[in-house]
Amino acid sequence: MKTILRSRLLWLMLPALVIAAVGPWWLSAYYLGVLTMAYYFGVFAMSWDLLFGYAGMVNFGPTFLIGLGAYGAALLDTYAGAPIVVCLIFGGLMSIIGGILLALPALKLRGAYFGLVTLVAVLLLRYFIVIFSGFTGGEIGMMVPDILSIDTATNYEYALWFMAASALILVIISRSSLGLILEATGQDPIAAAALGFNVAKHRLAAFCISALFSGLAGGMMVFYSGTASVGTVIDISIGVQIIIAAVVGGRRTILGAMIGSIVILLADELLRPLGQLNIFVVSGICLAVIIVFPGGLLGLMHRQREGA
Amino acid sequence: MEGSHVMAKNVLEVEHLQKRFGGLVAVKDIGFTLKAGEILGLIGPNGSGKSTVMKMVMGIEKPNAGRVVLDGTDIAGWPTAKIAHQGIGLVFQHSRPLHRQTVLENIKLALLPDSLLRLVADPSHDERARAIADRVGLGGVLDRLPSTLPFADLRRIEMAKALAREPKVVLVDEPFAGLTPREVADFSALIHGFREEGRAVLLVDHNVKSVAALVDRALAMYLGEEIASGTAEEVTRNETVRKVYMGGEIAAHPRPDLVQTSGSPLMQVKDLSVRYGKAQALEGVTLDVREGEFVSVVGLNGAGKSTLFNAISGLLPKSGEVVWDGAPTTGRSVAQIARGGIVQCPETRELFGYMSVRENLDLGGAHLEEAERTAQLESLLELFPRLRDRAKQAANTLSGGEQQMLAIARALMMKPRLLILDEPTLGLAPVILDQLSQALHRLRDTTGITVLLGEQNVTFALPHSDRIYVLQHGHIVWEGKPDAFGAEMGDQYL
Amino acid sequence: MTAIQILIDGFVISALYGLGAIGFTLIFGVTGVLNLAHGGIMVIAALVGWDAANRFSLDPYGAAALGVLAGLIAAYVTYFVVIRPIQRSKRIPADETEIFILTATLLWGVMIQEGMAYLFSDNPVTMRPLLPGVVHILGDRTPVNELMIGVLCWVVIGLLWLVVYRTRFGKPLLAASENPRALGLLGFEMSNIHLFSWTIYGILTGVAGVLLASFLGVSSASAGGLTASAFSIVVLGGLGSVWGSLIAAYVVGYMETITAYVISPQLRPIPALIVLVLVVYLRPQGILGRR
Amino acid sequence: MEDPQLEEDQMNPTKRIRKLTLGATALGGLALGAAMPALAADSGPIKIGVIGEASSVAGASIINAAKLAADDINQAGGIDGRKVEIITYDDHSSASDAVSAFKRLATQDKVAAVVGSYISEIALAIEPWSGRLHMPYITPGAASTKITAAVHKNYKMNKYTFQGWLNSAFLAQSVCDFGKDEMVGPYHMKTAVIMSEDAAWTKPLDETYKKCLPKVGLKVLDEIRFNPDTTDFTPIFNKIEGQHPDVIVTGISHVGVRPTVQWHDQQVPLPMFGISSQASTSTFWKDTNGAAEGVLTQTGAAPDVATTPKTMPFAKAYQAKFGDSPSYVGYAAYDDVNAFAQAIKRAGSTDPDKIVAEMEKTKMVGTTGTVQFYGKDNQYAHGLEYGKGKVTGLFIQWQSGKQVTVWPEDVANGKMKFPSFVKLTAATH
Repeated sequence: MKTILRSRLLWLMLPALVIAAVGPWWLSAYYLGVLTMAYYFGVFAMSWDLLFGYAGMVNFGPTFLIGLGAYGAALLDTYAGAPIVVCLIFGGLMSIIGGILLALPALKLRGAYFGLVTLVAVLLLRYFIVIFSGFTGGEIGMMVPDILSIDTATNYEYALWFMAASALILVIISRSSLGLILEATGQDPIAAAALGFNVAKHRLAAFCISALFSGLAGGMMVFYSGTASVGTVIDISIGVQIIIAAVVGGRRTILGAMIGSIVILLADELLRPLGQLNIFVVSGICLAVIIVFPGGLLGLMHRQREGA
Repeated sequence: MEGSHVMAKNVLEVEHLQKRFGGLVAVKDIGFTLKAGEILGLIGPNGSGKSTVMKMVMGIEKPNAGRVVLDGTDIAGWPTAKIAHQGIGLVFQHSRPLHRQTVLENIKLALLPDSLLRLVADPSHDERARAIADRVGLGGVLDRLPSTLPFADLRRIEMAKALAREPKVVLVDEPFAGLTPREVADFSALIHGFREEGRAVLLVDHNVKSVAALVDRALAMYLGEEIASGTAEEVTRNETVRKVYMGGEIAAHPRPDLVQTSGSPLMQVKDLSVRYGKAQALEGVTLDVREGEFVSVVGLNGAGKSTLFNAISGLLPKSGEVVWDGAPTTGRSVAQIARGGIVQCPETRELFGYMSVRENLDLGGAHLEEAERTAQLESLLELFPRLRDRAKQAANTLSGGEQQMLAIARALMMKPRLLILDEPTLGLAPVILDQLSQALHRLRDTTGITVLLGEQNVTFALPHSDRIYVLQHGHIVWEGKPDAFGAEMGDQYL
Repeated sequence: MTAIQILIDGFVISALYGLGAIGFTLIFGVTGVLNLAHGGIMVIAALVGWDAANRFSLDPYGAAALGVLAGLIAAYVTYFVVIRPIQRSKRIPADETEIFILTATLLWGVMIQEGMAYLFSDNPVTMRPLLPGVVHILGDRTPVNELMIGVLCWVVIGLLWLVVYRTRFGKPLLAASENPRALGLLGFEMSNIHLFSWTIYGILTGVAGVLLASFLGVSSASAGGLTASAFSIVVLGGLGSVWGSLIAAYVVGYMETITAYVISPQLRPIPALIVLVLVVYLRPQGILGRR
Repeated sequence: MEDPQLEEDQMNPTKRIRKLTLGATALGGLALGAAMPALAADSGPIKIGVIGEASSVAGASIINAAKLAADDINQAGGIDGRKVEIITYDDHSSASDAVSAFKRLATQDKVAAVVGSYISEIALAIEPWSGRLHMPYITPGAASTKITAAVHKNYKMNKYTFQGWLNSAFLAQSVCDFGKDEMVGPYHMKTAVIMSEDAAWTKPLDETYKKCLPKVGLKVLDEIRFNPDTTDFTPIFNKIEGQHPDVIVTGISHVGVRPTVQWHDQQVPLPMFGISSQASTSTFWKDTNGAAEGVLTQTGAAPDVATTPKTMPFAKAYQAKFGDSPSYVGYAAYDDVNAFAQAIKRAGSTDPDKIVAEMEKTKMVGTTGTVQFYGKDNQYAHGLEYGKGKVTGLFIQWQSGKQVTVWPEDVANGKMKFPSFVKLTAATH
């Protein structure tokens, strides 16, 4: 039953990836741009889902990890002029180090408390950036000298393949031995420990993986838009959007988080002609989805298949 | 196999184990040893501290003092995962398998090394997992999801997971809870198998009876202390154990004047069944209580008494029917049932610990008229004079006996037509039991109240009762007058 | 001079923080809900009160009353439209209700913020002072309105105390925060108790929103920040503990005020945030939390 | 044309869309906006994109004023007979929303030029995209000098960006000029404290303040920059009072209501003048419940002052259509749309490079003065020219619910008046 779902999803994903890969042939430059952002958000949401859906940790501050990666990359590029790849790796490392510093003491905290610490971490990072505005550009944000490409299609392909690779790796991890153990620790840490699994070690590993992908995606986004700013990679509202995307797409599925991000960002754009009210309407739809279909979009597909 | 018995030295030695939770001493100086190929039963009623001992051995709770020596290494206070590596496994009572993984994958999980780097499981795991599954009787359902399995199979998964780590010592929490007699036999055979493989087994259960056939030795606990140890038979015969479980001498004081065998009963329970997930907790229970009667439901811990009462109070979803005063209570809320006159004084007492005695009582009488409430309060303070002295004290600062009195008094403040008393004796010292007993007696004789009492302690229940039901494994197995109990049920009870 | 200013300013700010956080902690204690749309409800009360004052030329008190009413209605909508459907949903596993309520109230908060921005723009607005003018206290010039707000906060907190501890409606609330199961067995309908606590919550939060608008001003964009500050204070004080929240409000309020006056207004929130992190690490149950 | 599919697509674009929509259901709504056909370049209306902050009063007036400008142009016959069509998006005051709206305007709506945003951070985020997408862009309110510095430094890349409002340095200069005439002159004030929000546009503002205030006779005792999130200004006013200046010089735009109300409620005895953008909007009195009494701000134009013959008709029409009077950004946005329209007309095409070339030649009487842009060799390349006979702006003061123009004297229609708690005395030390 479940293996069918898996393979079906994969079969569905492959042609979707092909269709997406030839996007520049049939999509307007504008939609390529929107999807580029959506793909980066997809990576954010998948990283979040690995933590929440598998390790059972509610991270209210995904933008702490994203922001560290984004600013790490941006600062290195601006002040050391390092090549983009080096900056990205550095950003990913910053994100992991910051993630470890945050997570080590926080791992023993439960539920809302863990969530709160991650939330406060975002606030602190934000103030840190604002206070050192001479260095970081403050609220205004900083412009980076390098960008990935000015060509919309190239940027789009970068984002698409980065997301596809991240999705593949995260899905493999989530279904690997590690994912199995993470799920066990997330579901019942005591029972997992009684089976001999070091819960803290595995949770920390999950946190690092999540941090790595969040940080890389954050860095990529910086080099896509050419700017790193608090409003695009750190604000709590961005974190909220990520969480909502993951839950609406279907928690504990990794791919659901990706689908959720794409659907929500597209909906946001399609409804842009509503002007001011587009976010209101999109939020309302998401609220309805999670109340009526708590399994999310992917859960919905699952249900239909079960029904059939 | 006999040979290994002789040669075996102690695998596990537990000495002077102690655990405090705040001011409460949950475990006081407990010690025992386990040899390879030996089964020890650790028994005690709810709150006796047996589970705490098990958790300390597994490292889930950290002992305040004492040693847990496994093969010469003191592992007391180690983290759980490390203890598991050292060779102790725990079969949890409540199984929480991974819901999206198959049975086979769930077993494979337990075979995985505690390593971050192995993304792909060892291919040999598949074979081993299948072998283990066959052993515990899951061979036919390997590819099914846990949610599609019956309760017993879920427990088999737990068993398989513990086995997969090849533990030297296996701790099994309530091995037979929620199982049918056939399944009990299967599980007994499995546990026997552990012994034959040379593993040391610690069975943790409410009472000797359920594990008597299986254990080599048993250790009985009560209020955190050891009260008896020896063979199952010795423990069963032990005076203190009998006192704890039955309350000592069985004596009945039915009211001969109460002849209310005719007329419609105040409450009828018809074919009541309750399931916890997949576990059958209560099956086809039928009983009735007449106006003014004092009826007891006796049974050991885990027999289903609280489940029965909670179902009557509307706290649990059930099948079957409760007819109250001629009308079924189906569809009524917990509060409606309570206001309708069925008031439960639960086993856990459920006091408002940070509120004063008086506030607790006032909440009980909140639905009464002012004058009525004052009068009721006065009469209850007469009945339980200790509560008058403690009126301003916070409930959680009271002694156990006082808390029980407060719980009863609070329930009585509602002027119930039927008072359901669940295990009022739980964890109380003998002196307090007497006081409580007297209070109940006075209550019975002065108010003519209708009571449904649930008790493990038969001796406590018998003197008050007009009629007795015996509950075992979720079934009513006996019904009759208290004076017949000794003769017909006395020996089978423990 | 500065010391007195810090004393007065800190007192009023802390009282406002406290009032804003009490509702949040109360609703968590009694019904187990962390309402992340909390700030949004304060914003609704403030903006509706402000708008009503202009639209109907009301005096400050009438406008404040309308604002509180709007806060109450918003609280009811939050409960009936967002929270109750999730609590009663059979498709949401019981152990995941919490994350669903968190996500749903987050979304609801975003909707409130956007809806209010649409109706009233995101400009901050201030309610007319309840009492205009200034007084001089030991040489320090303080607006009467500020003192009045500090006093009003404590009057409301006092009223809450009276309702909870001195009336027969209040006791079940306290009891529910300790043991909702027992309350059902004693014949109290939990749905009534929930409704009652959401009523109190709506009034408290509405008053806090209106007073905040009168003192510092409120805009639709304040919603998220107000929620975060209430959440932080409540965790610092101990989830569910009303008195803990009040103490925490004063700790945070004075720490911020002292930082702003003595070090720099730029750094205002930092020390309090660091203390919050430390407390969560070292004493997760908060100042007065039980567990 | 070998590919029949391609041919069909070109002939029947809607059909192609439908087909794609059906074909790509797996990707959800992906296909919905796909491949909007490019409209033939030289027929139909000329589109101008507008990005505004609909939730803020200033940003909303960008959208309104741009629509009004298009109506006026169309009423006068459009651009060589072609109508001007305004396409608007709300950026929710977010740089990323603004950039994606900008991209949408450029690549999907195929506009000829974009007018957008009064926030410097947002204009700075859009600027590189205007270069990358070759899309002429003008900001009607963002004042940071970085915007024009980028044009000056990398003209080839950034030449598509224009600044349609005075930059911070000029704003500061006009504040200093005002201070000399109205504060140092009549009241013999000698000292000032600068109070600015921490944002992109206030950095050059404060720098110029610090240079030009001493020149006009106001010694700067301190410069206080505060976070735009600040809600409680008591400590800031307290600190300023502690330094005993004669006057506070402001640089605020994201905030406005809070400092004003708290200044009033706490009866801070110091007058404030400078830039207080929100005070230029007509709703400011209502937002502050009248606490604005006595507040001074520099602004572009006032509805009852005929800075140019165009000022009052525009303000009247705006008032009639939208119910309140335009903010300074509204005047600028109206002028900017007109400047683009004229440039397009002169260029005779919507080719971006031609538009830019014509924009550089702009000399147009607008609502705030004569609109001209500095050349590429000026450090403020493509910035709005400042000075007498060009654009200077004016000072207004709130008095009893009305904005009274108090400077420059040739257009002033009232005298400065302060609430009784403000002490207008020279320093005693």
